[in-house]
Amino acid sequence: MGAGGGFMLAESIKHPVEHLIPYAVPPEEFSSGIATWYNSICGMCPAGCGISVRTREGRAKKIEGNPSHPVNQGRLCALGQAGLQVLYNPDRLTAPMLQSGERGSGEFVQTTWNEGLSEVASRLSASTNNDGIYFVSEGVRGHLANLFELFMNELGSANLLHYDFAHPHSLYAANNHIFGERQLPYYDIRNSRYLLSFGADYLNDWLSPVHHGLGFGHSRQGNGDARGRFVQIEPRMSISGASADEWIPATPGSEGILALGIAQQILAGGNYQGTDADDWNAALATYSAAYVEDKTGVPADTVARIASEFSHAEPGLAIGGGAAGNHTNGVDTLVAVNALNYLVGNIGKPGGVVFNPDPVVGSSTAGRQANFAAMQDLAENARQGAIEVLIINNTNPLFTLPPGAGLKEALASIPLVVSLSSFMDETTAMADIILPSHTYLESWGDDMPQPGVGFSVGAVSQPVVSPLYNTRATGDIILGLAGKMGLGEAMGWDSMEDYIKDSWRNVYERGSPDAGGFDSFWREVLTSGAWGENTRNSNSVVIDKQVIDNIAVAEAEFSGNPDEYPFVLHPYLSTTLYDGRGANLPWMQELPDPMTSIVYGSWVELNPQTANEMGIQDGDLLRITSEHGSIEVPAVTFPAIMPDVVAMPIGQGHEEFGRYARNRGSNPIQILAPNMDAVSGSLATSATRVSLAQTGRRAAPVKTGGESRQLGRNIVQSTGADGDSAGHSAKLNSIPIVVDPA
Amino acid sequence: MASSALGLFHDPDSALKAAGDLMHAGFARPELLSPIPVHGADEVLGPKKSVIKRFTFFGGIFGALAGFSLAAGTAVLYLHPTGGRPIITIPPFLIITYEMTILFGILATVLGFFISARLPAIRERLYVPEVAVDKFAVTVVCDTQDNFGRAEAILCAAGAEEVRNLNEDGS
Amino acid sequence: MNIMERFISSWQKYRKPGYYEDFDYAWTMSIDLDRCTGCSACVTACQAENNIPIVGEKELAKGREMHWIRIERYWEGEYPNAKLKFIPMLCQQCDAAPCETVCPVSATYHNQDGLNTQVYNRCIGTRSCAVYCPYEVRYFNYNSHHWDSPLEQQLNPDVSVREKGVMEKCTFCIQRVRQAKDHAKDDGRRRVQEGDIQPACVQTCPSEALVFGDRKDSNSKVAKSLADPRAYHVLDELNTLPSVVYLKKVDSDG
Amino acid sequence: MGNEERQMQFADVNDDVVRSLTETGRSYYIALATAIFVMLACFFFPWFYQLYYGIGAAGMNHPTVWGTYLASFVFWIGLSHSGTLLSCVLHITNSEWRKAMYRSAEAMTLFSLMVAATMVMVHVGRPWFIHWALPYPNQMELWPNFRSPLMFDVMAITTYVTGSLIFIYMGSIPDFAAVRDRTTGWRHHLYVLLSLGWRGTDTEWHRLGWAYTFLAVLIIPLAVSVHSIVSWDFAMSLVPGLHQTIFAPYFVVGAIYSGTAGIVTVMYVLRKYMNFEHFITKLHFDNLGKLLLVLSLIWTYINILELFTGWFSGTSTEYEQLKYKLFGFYAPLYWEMILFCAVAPLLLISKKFRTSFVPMLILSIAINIGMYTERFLIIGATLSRQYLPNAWRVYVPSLVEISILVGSLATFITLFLLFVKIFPSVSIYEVKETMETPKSKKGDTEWQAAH
Repeated sequence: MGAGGGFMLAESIKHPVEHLIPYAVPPEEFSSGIATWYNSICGMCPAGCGISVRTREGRAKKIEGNPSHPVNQGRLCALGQAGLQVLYNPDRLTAPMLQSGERGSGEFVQTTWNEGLSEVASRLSASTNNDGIYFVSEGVRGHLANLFELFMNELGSANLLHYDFAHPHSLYAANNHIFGERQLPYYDIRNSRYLLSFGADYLNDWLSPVHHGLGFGHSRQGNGDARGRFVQIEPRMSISGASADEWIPATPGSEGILALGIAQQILAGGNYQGTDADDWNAALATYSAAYVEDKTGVPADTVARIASEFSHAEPGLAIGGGAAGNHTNGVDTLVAVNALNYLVGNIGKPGGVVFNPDPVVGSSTAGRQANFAAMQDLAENARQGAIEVLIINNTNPLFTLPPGAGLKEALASIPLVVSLSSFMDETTAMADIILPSHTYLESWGDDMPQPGVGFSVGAVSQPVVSPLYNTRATGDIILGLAGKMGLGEAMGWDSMEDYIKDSWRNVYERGSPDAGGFDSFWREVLTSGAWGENTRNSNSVVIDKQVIDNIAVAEAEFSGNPDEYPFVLHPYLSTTLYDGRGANLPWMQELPDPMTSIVYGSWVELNPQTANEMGIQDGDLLRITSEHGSIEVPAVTFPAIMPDVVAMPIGQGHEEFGRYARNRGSNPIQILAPNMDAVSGSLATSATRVSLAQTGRRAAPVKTGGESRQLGRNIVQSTGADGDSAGHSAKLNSIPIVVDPA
Repeated sequence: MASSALGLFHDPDSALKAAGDLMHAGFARPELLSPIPVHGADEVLGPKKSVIKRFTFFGGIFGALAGFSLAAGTAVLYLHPTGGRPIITIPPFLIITYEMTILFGILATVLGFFISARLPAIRERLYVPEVAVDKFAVTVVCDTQDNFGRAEAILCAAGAEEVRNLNEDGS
Repeated sequence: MNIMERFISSWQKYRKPGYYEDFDYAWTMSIDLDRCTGCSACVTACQAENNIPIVGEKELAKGREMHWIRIERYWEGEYPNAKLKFIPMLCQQCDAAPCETVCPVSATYHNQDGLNTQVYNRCIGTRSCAVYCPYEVRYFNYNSHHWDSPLEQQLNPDVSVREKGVMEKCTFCIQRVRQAKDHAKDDGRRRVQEGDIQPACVQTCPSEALVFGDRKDSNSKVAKSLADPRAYHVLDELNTLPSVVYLKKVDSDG
Repeated sequence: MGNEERQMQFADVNDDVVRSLTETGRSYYIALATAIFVMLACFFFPWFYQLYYGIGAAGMNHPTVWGTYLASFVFWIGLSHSGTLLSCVLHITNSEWRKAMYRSAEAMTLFSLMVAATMVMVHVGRPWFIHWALPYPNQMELWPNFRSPLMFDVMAITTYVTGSLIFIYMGSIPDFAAVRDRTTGWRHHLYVLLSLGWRGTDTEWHRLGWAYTFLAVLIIPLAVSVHSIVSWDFAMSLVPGLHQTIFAPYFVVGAIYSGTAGIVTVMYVLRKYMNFEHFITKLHFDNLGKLLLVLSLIWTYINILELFTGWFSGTSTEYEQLKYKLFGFYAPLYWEMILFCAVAPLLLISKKFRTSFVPMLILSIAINIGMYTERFLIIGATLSRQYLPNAWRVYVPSLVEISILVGSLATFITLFLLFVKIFPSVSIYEVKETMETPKSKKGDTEWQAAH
């Protein structure tokens, strides 16, 4: 007991407080104990939400949505909140480094910026063929994109690529094809009364989830007595599917056929009165309800009912994306979905599809977006020795490209690989020179969100804390290289801050000059965190007869023989880790997946019936094999997935990327077939068939949730349109449910 | 100082007889020392009134008051509203009252025992170790040598195995 | 006599069931299940605001999650009619809180705002409050948690970091409540107004499912939510008088 | 009470008891050293680790925040119940057979209470602040919350420890006096202090008799209240499976049940290893066996009631709780408990079984294993199945917990081993009372005839 007492004494004595204030001489912009808020832009996904960062004593404490930003209106998703852990991540790269061992050995020596930049500059200058210089960046917008253009122009290379795994290439292509719009339109979920979503997980990862969440909430319960209805069509229930009023499983890849079937029913029901009705009728003749039922597995009367409800809802809105757009017929599918919008006449109307104006800030990067075909070309060029220098900015193609692209092997043929990443990710580990960039919370930048909200919006991102390490903002690194190479003429800015500020003079000059001049305008933009202009895109839509005549959705093609590989693999972007970039954030690793409550791992979802037939229990370690490889993942039964589909979240399975991400779970991209959408050249991520086999081992994923049934306890209560709560004046569905006998 | 006569007996009945005889002979109340409680001592040496029950009773009453005051008083000293209950919550406080009643009842009983049995003994008292084993002793205070002789005679007559002359300090 | 009267008046005061005086405010959160999408933004917002530790995979496998607000999910039906319903679960700040009565050291009690507070410094870790809580929203520090440097630079200085052996739970962001009350006082206002306070979870909720306010203010959104025919309390039958009101999900298909 | 060859004499009692105190064999030292080693290695070492690491060293998790520590606490409190309580009941009902065994039974009470108190220290998250649960004036001007069932516990157990200690001490004063005269050295000084100058006068015996009876009368309701209050720690919660009116009597019966079984075990060991064959006989085992049988039947009855009311309620919470207990993860433990505590004790119907020492020992140990399981299930199987199914989670004790459980047993044994060398473990004077009182050598006493 004596020892115990002594121990307790030691326990109860607190360590002295070492630092009350982290700096002896505090910078002038903060006073101790008072929070300072900085408005900036979220850099966690391409949605471009505005953020307000709360700082205390020079440290970032909390990220909240910027209420003045029209995209997120003060709200923010989980990943955006976790941006703080990007900034304060213990695994950040802290200084420029040079490869000291074999490439990929992970041996680096620290160097100075001067040396690092000089080395890269000299190698760039020494390149024999200008087109041998490749720059692959994450998808950036605004003036950073301009700077990249400028830099590559000066170098005389056309090989500037923006590569994001989740970039909706097929959606761009489809919109371009049917509407002739190079920008994505604004989908006005807020004012729609009937949302028909073909595979688009609009509340989770599709385009601008926070904005969609706002629209969803408003459409549900913010519209007086009218309650919007949401229908989700997808082979595996996503978060959006769980939130929808109706979830309709359709055979993977058949979403477009279903869309055309609905379109056909709208026409057949006489609900489309346009002058081109006859063209449509002719084009869609084959998509009878029976044909659609056969191809999609959705009952004919459901197709008819949806068509009726959708065409009577004013306004109804159809969106498509996600897995539906990631088949070999992705563009056709999304064209078909857009046709539905056209047929119910919601184009350009509130609650419908609203076209966006061209970006005011920065330039369009539409032509620079690297799809799978482009990345394959890059690998091919590398193999042929056509690439002398590859600069990679904060994107991780080695993780997000299927091995079939051959990029990893191809890197061996590139003499110099430079990475500008903030983290040691898989791609950066293969670099020869690492020039680590600031995180977005330490950098200057600007952005015009895409898709926008129907009018011009821009925002400036500013550093909210002083840089933690010996890193530099991406723009400053590029300017530094330009300086070393003597490109000062064209790129004469001292810093990214100068460049941004300088460029925003053009924005200032668009409006009527106000009394305070540019400085007051600039301060205003920085303070509010957002800039807007009532520029709208009023293009009218006339769909070419040729487009209508050719409207058709081919059946999706899959890699693998159905007998040998009976399941379609449905990879989806993880709610918590997005495309894997969240995997090094402990908050995100610990955030339970909303559908399964799993943390810290990956899993494969399969229908309980299927699992039963195959004798698979929850937690059994399965071997998933495709024609292109195999991975081992624990099984999780999932009540809302088609029996012949297995789903897996993307995001885990990192080999590098810091302590929280490394060697955790599996990456389904590793077994994807290199199938492409025929039109857009984007990777058809959902076009791989797989087989499942028991390994005989168990590896139950860590879950935070227990029993997932209510057992009649009425914890989540609901009220229905009929039944016991009929007397309530609850905001019920305003859509008359009429089953059209046609 | 007064000396005492102590007779050692083999059995309780003889000892009791000796004690009774001594009383009859006009001696001060003899004391009976025994290894076990002797039944019938009251009848011979006169009934004893125990004050312990009063200690127990008043100890209990005090404990009850103290218990309720402790619970209610401390609740009022620092107000901590909990669970929507009133500050002075009767049923739980009654449990505290109950426990404190018993606690103080027990402590008062012990106190009563010590006081009424004149324990613990501060001075050495008349004692022979045999009474803790199997002997029964009767002691009586004798003022004079003469009285001692009388007492010795009575003790022997009752069947004492041995009679000793002891001083109060044990010698 | 005077003493007697004083005694009787205090006796009556302290014998008053409920609370001995009215609350200044009655903070209430309403959660519209028809809006909630299960996106979990509230969970991370809370983690960032309230210095909720990073527990680690090993501890999570033992079932020691710490998120003060969690998304519970319940499946209904089977394929193809399966439905998944989400319900955010956080401390209900019950007015008749079972957890408060059981704490032997008064480490949890009701404050003048009607909030169920947890005094970390006073907690001795009997964990009985967690047993008595029917909503399972009290979280125990099974060990002292560690932030890999420099993650600790993010910690909110307005909220303490809890050591091992201490119970913790949702506070309705009491630090924000305090700050709002101080600001109201500084500005010469008598009361905090609607919209002055938003707990981190409410602030970030993308679908505006979470609404926070004072139900004593009859014009507040939460007061209106309470009057909504869809309003209900989870485990109402236990009569814990929660301050979190849920609005029923509308199940338009029956 | 006699051995067959020779009639026991008063002096033999003194001799035997003094020998049990002073003559110590090697086996005793080996046993003591082993017990102390196990106590240090299995109790204190893991406990210190737990103090360093936090309660996370145990296997408890989010809904199941209570675990084996609290189960052990209830178990030890329960084990304490037969000693003093049974002794008191038998004292005021004048049961002769109590006298040879009550001292060690009371010691069992005292030591199991001590071990129970250490289990509280092990259980709480910050034991270095445990004194905050005691009502004492302090600078913070903060007092404990007397509305809490846990505070009832603090008060009840404090009273109970005090009462039991006083009760065992009061009963031992004459025996301290007896051994005082026969010992030397430090022991003598100790017993001089402890015996308070007891002489065995008629007044002293009279006062002791009264005081002892009052104490017995006070301690019976106290003991009942203690285990009722322990049950309220659970029953005052809203947890389905715990929030039950039957809990207080259930716990009291269970406590007496396991305590009585504990006495049987201790009796066996004392009889066998302390050479108390003269004092602890078949009669004791027979009587304790009958008591055990009755208790096991009441216990079984309450268990059936619990199942029946749970099933009859038909609510999901109760029903799932029941299903989980009977067929869930812990079902093997449940059926083990039924086998040990409800089925096996039916053997006690046979007198032959009751008077056989080794079978009684085995049964008594089995009953206590079953009763420990009961306490574990009350906590583990209910807390892991509460109102919100999404928060359900299974709890499995960690190695640290199991080690501390074993170590607490060793602590108990250590205390008991020290006790038998310091306290006369059989009541000398009360055993003598049960023996034939020496008769007058003269035959019928003339004196009595004269009066």
